[in-house]
Amino acid sequence: MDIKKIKATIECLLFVAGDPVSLKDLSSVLEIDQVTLKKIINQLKDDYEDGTRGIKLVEINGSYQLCSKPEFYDFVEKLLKPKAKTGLSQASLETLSIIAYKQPITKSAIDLIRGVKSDACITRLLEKNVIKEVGRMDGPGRPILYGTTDTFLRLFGLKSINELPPLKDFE
Amino acid sequence: MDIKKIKATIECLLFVAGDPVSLKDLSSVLEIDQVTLKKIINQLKDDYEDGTRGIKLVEINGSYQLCSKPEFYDFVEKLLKPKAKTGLSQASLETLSIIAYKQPITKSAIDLIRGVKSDACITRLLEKNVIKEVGRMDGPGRPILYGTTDTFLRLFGLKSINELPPLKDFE
Amino acid sequence: MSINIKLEIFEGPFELLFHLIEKAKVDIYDIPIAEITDQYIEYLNMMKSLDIDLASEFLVMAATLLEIKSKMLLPKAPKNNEVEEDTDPREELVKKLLEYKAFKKLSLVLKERLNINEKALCKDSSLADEIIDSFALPDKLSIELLIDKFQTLMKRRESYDNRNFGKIYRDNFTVEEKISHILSILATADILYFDDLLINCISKLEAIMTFLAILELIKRRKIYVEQSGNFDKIVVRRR
Repeated sequence: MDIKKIKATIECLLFVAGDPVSLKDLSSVLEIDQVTLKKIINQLKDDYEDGTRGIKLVEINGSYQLCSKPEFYDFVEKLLKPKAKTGLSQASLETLSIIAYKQPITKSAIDLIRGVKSDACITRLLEKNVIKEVGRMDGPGRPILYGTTDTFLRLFGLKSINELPPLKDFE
Repeated sequence: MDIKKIKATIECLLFVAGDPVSLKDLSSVLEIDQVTLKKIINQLKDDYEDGTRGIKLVEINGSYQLCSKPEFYDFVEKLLKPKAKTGLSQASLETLSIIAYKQPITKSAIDLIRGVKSDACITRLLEKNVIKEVGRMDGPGRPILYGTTDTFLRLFGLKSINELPPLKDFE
Repeated sequence: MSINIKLEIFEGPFELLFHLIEKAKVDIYDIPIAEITDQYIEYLNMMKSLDIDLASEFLVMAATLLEIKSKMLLPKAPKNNEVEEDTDPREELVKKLLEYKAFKKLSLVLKERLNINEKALCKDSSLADEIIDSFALPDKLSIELLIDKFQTLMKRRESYDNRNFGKIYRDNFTVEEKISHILSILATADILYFDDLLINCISKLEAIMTFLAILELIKRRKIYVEQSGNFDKIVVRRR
């Protein structure tokens, strides 16, 4: 694998992971020794310093993570602030609507619909008390089933779950 | 703001948002008219085609989103073991392609084309969120009409439904 | 004549027909209907003898094939009017078969696209959630802030009350009354200062009722309260 492709793969891995990934894990996935890999990562770090990049590579305790450059924070705030009224990101709202319409539903079924992991959203919705565990599905691993709570109904001004508008009204 | 900085800001915004961001929202956050912005985004899209990048910029129904390049999927799988496979059967794909071209369409119209009942396929496609109910047909029984979703566009790498290859080409 | 097909399960009658047509290596526009019909029915019989349930669509197609076969055997009716065109009895079936075939090919193209694009993964958007959290003033926090502020104001009131000792006030304010009072102010004014609302209360009880009304309105999501800086005035707005 040439150095360009290695850099691209690292970017891809860090992007999808979201969380910090250790040098050790990167090294074993890419099958490149840690010393060489570290050199490449340091090069990559410099690449991100280019003025056209909005993200950067940070090192935390021997792990690496992509994060947004702080100088653009004002724009981020401008984009996300209108969404702060519900205190839920678009992703969490999406997850919530899937749960509302398809309850009871497992996490993996939600992941499949959204095409992305929903762990963080589910944790957040549980914290906000708009969803709850409603049981477990029969079958291997007995995965948790989620459903909406009374808080959800109150928050969205619904008397009961049957009052949800039919799905076609969306979009 | 120079073009470099605009590109960096767009990257930053899309990175933070995770979900698709509409051209409209980007335009109002950056205070750049949509026509100019669209040109810059298209340039940025090309920038990502560079061999050192592991992510790319995709357009779905007038919204933009960053996602990982599929060619690095094997590495992602090795690191994170994500559940990405949609697992649609040939029959479901057939049903889906009929819906994609003939939407809005009723179940019985699909059955007629396939020569066989499509109930199970439709249920599965609804579950995977690639199709949705888009309304009801006037007439006896007011049958449900089905159409495709944005998830469909994303999974099949289409900007909009107009990008589907013409059916004529397959006759 | 025996047909030579593996025991395959076909999704529907069209699939079976395609299989037979391909096997016979014939032109789809000129299907030897008698031959194909026989093979089709033979297949159905074989499935039946193996006790395999066949969907009713297979039987409907068998009937259609037999109908076409019989039409083709009939001598052509003399043309007695212009509306009755000399149509091929196979035409309708061929049209359907071709349409189905087009979608079948298309679905293979879609499958390829899916195989590539489902491997393009999006990012977990917890980052956006974290940022949103940082500027969304959660109701819990703002209520603590409000209680704090309320207590400070009440202390100030107490000294004020002492100076007005001896006066008689109306003492029967209710939360509901205060709620409609606040909402009526906000119906015309865009904002309302928390301090002003409390300072203007005549009695401690009225201030408490006003405060409870504010909490209730926050809970009902009718209003929200915000403070731009640490020592700025707390502003009440309609949601």
